[in-house]
Amino acid sequence: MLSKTLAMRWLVVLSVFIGLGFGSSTPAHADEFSDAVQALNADNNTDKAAAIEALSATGDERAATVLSALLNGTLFYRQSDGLVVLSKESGNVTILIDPSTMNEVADVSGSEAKKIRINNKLRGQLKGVLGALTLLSKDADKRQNAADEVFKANDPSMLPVLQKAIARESDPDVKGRMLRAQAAIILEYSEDTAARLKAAQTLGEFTDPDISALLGKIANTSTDPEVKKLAKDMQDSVEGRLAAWSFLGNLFQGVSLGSVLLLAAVGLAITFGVMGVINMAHGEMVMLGAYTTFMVQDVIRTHFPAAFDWSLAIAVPAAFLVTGAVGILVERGIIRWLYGRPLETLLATWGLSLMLQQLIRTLFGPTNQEVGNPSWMSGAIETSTGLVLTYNRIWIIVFSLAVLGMLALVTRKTMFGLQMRAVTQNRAMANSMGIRSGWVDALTFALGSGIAGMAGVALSQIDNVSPNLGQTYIIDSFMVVVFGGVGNLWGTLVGAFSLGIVNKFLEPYAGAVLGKIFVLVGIILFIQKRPRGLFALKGRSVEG
Amino acid sequence: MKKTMKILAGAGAIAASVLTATAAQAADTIKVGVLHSLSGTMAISETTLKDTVLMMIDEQNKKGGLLGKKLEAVVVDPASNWPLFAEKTRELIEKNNVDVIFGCWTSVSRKSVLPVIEELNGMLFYPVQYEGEESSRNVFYTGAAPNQQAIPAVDYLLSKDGGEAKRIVLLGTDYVYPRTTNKILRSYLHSKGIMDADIMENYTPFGHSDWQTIVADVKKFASAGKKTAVVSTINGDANVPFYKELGNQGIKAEDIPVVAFSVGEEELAGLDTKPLVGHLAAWNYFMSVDAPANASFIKTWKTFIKDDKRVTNDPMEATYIGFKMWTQAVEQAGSTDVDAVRQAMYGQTVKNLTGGTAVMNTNHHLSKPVLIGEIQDDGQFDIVWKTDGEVVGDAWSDFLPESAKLTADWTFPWVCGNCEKPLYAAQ
Amino acid sequence: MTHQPLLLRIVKEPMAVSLLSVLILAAFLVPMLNLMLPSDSAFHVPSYVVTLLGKYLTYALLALSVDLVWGYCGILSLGHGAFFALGGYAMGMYMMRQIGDRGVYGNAELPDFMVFLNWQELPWYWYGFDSFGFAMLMVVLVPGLLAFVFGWFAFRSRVTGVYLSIITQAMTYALLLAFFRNDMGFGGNNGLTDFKDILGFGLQTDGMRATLFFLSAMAVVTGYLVCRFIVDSRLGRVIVAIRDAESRTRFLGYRVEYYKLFVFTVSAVLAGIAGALYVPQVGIINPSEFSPANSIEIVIWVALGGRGSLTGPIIGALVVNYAKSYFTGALPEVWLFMLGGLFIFSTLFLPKGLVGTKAISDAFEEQRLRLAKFLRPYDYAEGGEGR
Amino acid sequence: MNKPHASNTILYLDGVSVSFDGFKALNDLSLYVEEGELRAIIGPNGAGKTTMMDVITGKTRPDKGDVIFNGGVDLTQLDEAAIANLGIGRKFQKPTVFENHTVFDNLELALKGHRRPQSSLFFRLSGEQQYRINEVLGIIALTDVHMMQAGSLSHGQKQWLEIGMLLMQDPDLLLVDEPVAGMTDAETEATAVLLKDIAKTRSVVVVEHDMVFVKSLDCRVNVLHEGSVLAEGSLDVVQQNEQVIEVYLGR
Repeated sequence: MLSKTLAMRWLVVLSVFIGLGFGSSTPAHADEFSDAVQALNADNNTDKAAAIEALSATGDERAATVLSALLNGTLFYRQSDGLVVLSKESGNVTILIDPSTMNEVADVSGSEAKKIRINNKLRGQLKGVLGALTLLSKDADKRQNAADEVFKANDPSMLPVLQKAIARESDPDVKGRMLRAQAAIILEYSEDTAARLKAAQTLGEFTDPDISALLGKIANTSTDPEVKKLAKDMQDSVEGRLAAWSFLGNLFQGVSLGSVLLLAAVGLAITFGVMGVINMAHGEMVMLGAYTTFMVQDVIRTHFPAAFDWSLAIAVPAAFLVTGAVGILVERGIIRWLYGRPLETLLATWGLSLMLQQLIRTLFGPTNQEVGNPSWMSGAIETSTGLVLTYNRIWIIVFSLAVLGMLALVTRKTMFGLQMRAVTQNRAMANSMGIRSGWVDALTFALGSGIAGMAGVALSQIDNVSPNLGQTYIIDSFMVVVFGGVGNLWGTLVGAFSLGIVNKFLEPYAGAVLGKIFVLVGIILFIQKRPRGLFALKGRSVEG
Repeated sequence: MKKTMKILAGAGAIAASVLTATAAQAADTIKVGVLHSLSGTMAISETTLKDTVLMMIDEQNKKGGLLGKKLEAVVVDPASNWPLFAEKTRELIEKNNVDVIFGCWTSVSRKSVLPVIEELNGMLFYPVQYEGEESSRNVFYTGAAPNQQAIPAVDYLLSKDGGEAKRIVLLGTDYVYPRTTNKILRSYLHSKGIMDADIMENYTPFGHSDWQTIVADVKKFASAGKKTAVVSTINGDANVPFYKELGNQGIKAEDIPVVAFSVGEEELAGLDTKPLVGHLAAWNYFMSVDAPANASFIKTWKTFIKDDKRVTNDPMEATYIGFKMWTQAVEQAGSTDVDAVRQAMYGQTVKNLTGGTAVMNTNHHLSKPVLIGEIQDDGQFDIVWKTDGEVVGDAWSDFLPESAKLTADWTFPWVCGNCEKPLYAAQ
Repeated sequence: MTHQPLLLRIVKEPMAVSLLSVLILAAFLVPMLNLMLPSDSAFHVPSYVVTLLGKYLTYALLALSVDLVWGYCGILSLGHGAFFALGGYAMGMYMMRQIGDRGVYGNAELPDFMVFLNWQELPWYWYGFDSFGFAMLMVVLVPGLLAFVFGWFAFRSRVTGVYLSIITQAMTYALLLAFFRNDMGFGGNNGLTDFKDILGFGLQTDGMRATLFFLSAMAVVTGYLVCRFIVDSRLGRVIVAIRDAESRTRFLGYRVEYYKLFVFTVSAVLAGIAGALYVPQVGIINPSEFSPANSIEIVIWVALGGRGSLTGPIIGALVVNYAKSYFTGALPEVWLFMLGGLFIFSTLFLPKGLVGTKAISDAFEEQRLRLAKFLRPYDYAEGGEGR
Repeated sequence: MNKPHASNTILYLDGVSVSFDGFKALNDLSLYVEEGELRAIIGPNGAGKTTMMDVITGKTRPDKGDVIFNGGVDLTQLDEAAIANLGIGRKFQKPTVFENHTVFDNLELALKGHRRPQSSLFFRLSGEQQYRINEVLGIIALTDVHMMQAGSLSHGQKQWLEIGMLLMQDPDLLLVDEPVAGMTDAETEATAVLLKDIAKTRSVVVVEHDMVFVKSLDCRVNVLHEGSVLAEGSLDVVQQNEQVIEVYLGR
């Protein structure tokens, strides 16, 4: 069985050479090609696997198109006669194309065509085959991808075509990846000790967890003592460098968690920290922000699908306005009757949070709503070192700092900020100076709520958007605000990031649950040391 | 003194209202209790099942009801609060006099209901896949037992089609269902020649959101040169960040397939599934199954819920089967009396929505087919594997030494949910 | 005037008299109506109502314990659910041991959840729970000790106000996470359940239910008397002084931390007892009892009933929980609107809680004066004010 | 001013400094009060008067310096309760009484001894103690309102109640912060008489703004400025002091 597959692979390689050597395919290939394509519509996976091999063996350059369509789920067959077709989305219309002629098949409607199903095994096979087929592609990106796929497949039959590709490669980056793939194959499958040692050396240069694993495997299983030893040494050196990267990764995760905590807490730092309202409905404001995002995306999806990438840019101010308006209503309707009775606000806002949850549940249903990531927030900066910086996390870190910065500007540099501080410090004095403290209260509460809503936009990108969203964050938010010191924005910032980072560095050692327990116990002990939080104001006693 | 008396009287009046409310109302309808959380953390999953029951009742009433009477739903909200489940069960049976209850999702809610339903001799239909290790005289389990979900899924992973996995990672949320399931699976894997060195087991808390470390560990575990697969019993909300992390770290389904037992159409509805294509789930039902019964069920559901985007899932089918069986058993027994209906339940058959027939066994578990699906980019599953026939649900796993010796059979001569020998020796 | 016997002082308060007499009456009457009357009698109290009321009463005791620290000493604990749950777990552990070999696996040594998780032997902290006496000791000792240690650190460091509230919340949250872990050996998320009996008496018998109800009612009465004794003593006046002007109290030479520690510990013990009575009546104890939301809810019962009075929290707990039971059954889809609305309404319009509401308190005040004149006419002839 | 030996004083502050976030509230403050002395402290706002009180009563720990009571007890090592029980009573600037307690109960709580929770749980007032409370009620002229809630007293009555509570404590040293703020002239006069009377049996330190009142006390005066003592002597003497006139009286 193995030899048969190998033989097939050789055929592929051979045919690629032929293809390259003789330019474009000849008509003689056409029938063979369309037969092979037609065979893909087999009843079972074993036959499909054979058909894939056969199709790639034709060496036809259209094979890559068909096979990648199969991989991406855009290869269909016509129900009436089983004709295999490619499908292309063009606006809202699906166009079906005959792969042999690349002409549109006019008489097929979308619903009549059925997708050709594949499973994981076929997917793996397809990727390997496509890797070999595209190693010599004109597109450098494709070649790079192919080199990575070949490295992952680590299949000795690909060595010749790989070597050929290396010889032709001009792009140093792509070449490096090809060399890596080559070294991996040699190290694992070659019989030549010298070549293997050299390969191990080459691999030792990379800082990549996959390579570390490969070296580790060789170090454990190789019968050649020299290779074994070098592989072990090289693995140690790779691991050493990886440790530094993993530290960076941990740090990033910690900062990222910190930014989430900061976002969740910063609105509370206003409503609770500045105004003294024990705002249990804060989490629901975050939730309202997330649902606003959902609504915005829903409208955009149905009416302006092209503008989807802008959805968050619209959702941020929209969420601010919606939750800010809710904030004003809540302040004018409930909170304003409760100043001077801070503990009572706990009761009223708890009731409010129950009602808001139920309201959302009644309006939108209890299930998760789908909020999509715009393209600029999908994916990640992936380095081969195993350090992955996802774009959504990076943007959330940036966003959280921007929100805090903006808030600091508003409170420090604007007239409203001045009035806000005046009212919270001495209401009677502020009143006598002509500040309408009622409106300042309402706007302050609206500001805190609006910021919570903006946080909701960001959190909708990483969490489930459901009526329970707010409950997930409320406790952590209070922890952060209190840990940092009530009424101190700087404290909230430092508190959020230090809790995030400590949590992430504890986790690998203690596990997720114990890590969190340690953080909580840490907060309890820390408060013993500094009973007024991280950044408490010191001063003489006024009433003693 | 007069006012004191008034207050005493007031207190008495409240007590009296509690009392009178319990007085039985005239039984001109057949009452069906619906015990699913409509608020709190579990509302996200359970509300759908409440609506399913209401839909089934609606359908039944359109057909003229049952035994010439209309069905009446009594919906209560146990609010994801486990002791409240027990209280509400008692309320449904003692105060509302319901004839049957459809309800519960989590194991802990069922465990909470169990003593009450047994004491009052009620009847509960439990529609969710669970860890097994239970057979109550008063509960019918219409979801999958481990041998109807977990074991076939592992069989698939070990098969040629599934990629012939040689190393298995068992990831789960730290509660009883994953713990038990994994215990069973470990023992099963041993029997298949996969030893402890090739099994990794890891537990995380509910709602765990940072999977970097664990996914990296899986990756490392997988790079030992043997084909590796992940069996996930990760619960609900934690799945989204888990799959995202898998994608981020470049683990594709064809490298390390993940088969999940708690991820269905409803869970995927709030998620962009493009990065998840190819990962697997094992259930007794998928919405994508092409069968006339399924098509009509989906249509009825969408009309009932007035939302064209709503999906159907496995626990809904389990509710459907349970409800159908109950109505058939009531008709056969000619009464809603719990004991009579229970006897009529055994051997009751209902056509599955996916084809084939579900049969209620005397251990109160169903025989059902098992399907394995791959996640598609549209949030649906593509069925890649299916058992030949129906699998009989086991109350007690054959792969746990303590429970292998136990038998559940509620008919003569056993009449027992956890016995080593029959209660009545068969002469 | 402060030296009158406790009972005499209580007798002068119609609100307390009414409440206590209703409780004591119910303690005897409800079990009797449940046990002695045939179930078709109009006055028969169904078992369902007995356990339900019993559950409310344990909540009332819990609310009383929170009121003692919050209403009288100004310590807003957002973690009292933890003491309640610990008491409950101690009771649950005893009942788990009582199951013996009647579990589904018939293992006399280990509880079921340990059997199927392959535990080989009983962890050391389960030792002793076979004994009822030991378990009862733990019911008061574990919450008491936790409160003592926690309070010792927190009060000595002078953590006050919202900082204290948040660290009590952190405490219960940490315990929640810890008890969720299956490795802890407390049954993880499923907690402890499937209880059979206490001291050999079946839990599911009407007799046991009636007994538990009786005990719960009497526990509330006793809890009231204990709290009343404390708040009427000089110590009670000191803790109110601490609530109103903490540093003034310090400068008078009182060690505020000792006083706080005392009430906090007493309160935790009361909460633990409430938990121990709660678990056999609801049949399950699991980590969700530790959830911070539960503790917040207790505070809300107290606020709604009226803090700083001992009748208020009892009434608050009964009213809120009755409303919850009623609404979740009668209006399952919208009951959160009702409950949330009730909280907002009562904060806005009943700032002193139900018992502080003018209409109600006026009625009682009138009674009080009439009663006082009846008892001690000479005091009032002089125009003096009774305490 | 010459520095006496600590053992000869009731209160001995030497070189005491306190700073809050860089602001020097007390700057090398030295102050000595002899046993049985009545002493007035004056000074502009922010001179450090209240901080000085905080340091003496254990509320604030000094960064450096000695604070010694009764010739040998180092107050910097003790907390408020211990210091109060040593025999130092403090009256706050803003009258601080237990508003929800009756006047009687306020005095009873201040009664000397019985500070431990155990004993207070089972405490019963003896006849002697009852007599003492009635006596103090008479001194502070609140006998008629002894069953009223302290919160409903007038401002002046609250000031007197607080002084009464200090008397109940039976301290050796009384620290009195602005006792006549918000009082009528008649009340102020009566207060001066009361304080002078108290000073016959114990040491009293009075912080005050009201010059008429300070004059009526007829005692040694310290002028505090920017956290240290600017001048000491009789009121007449310090009023002549150039520096004092410049920083305080002159403006």
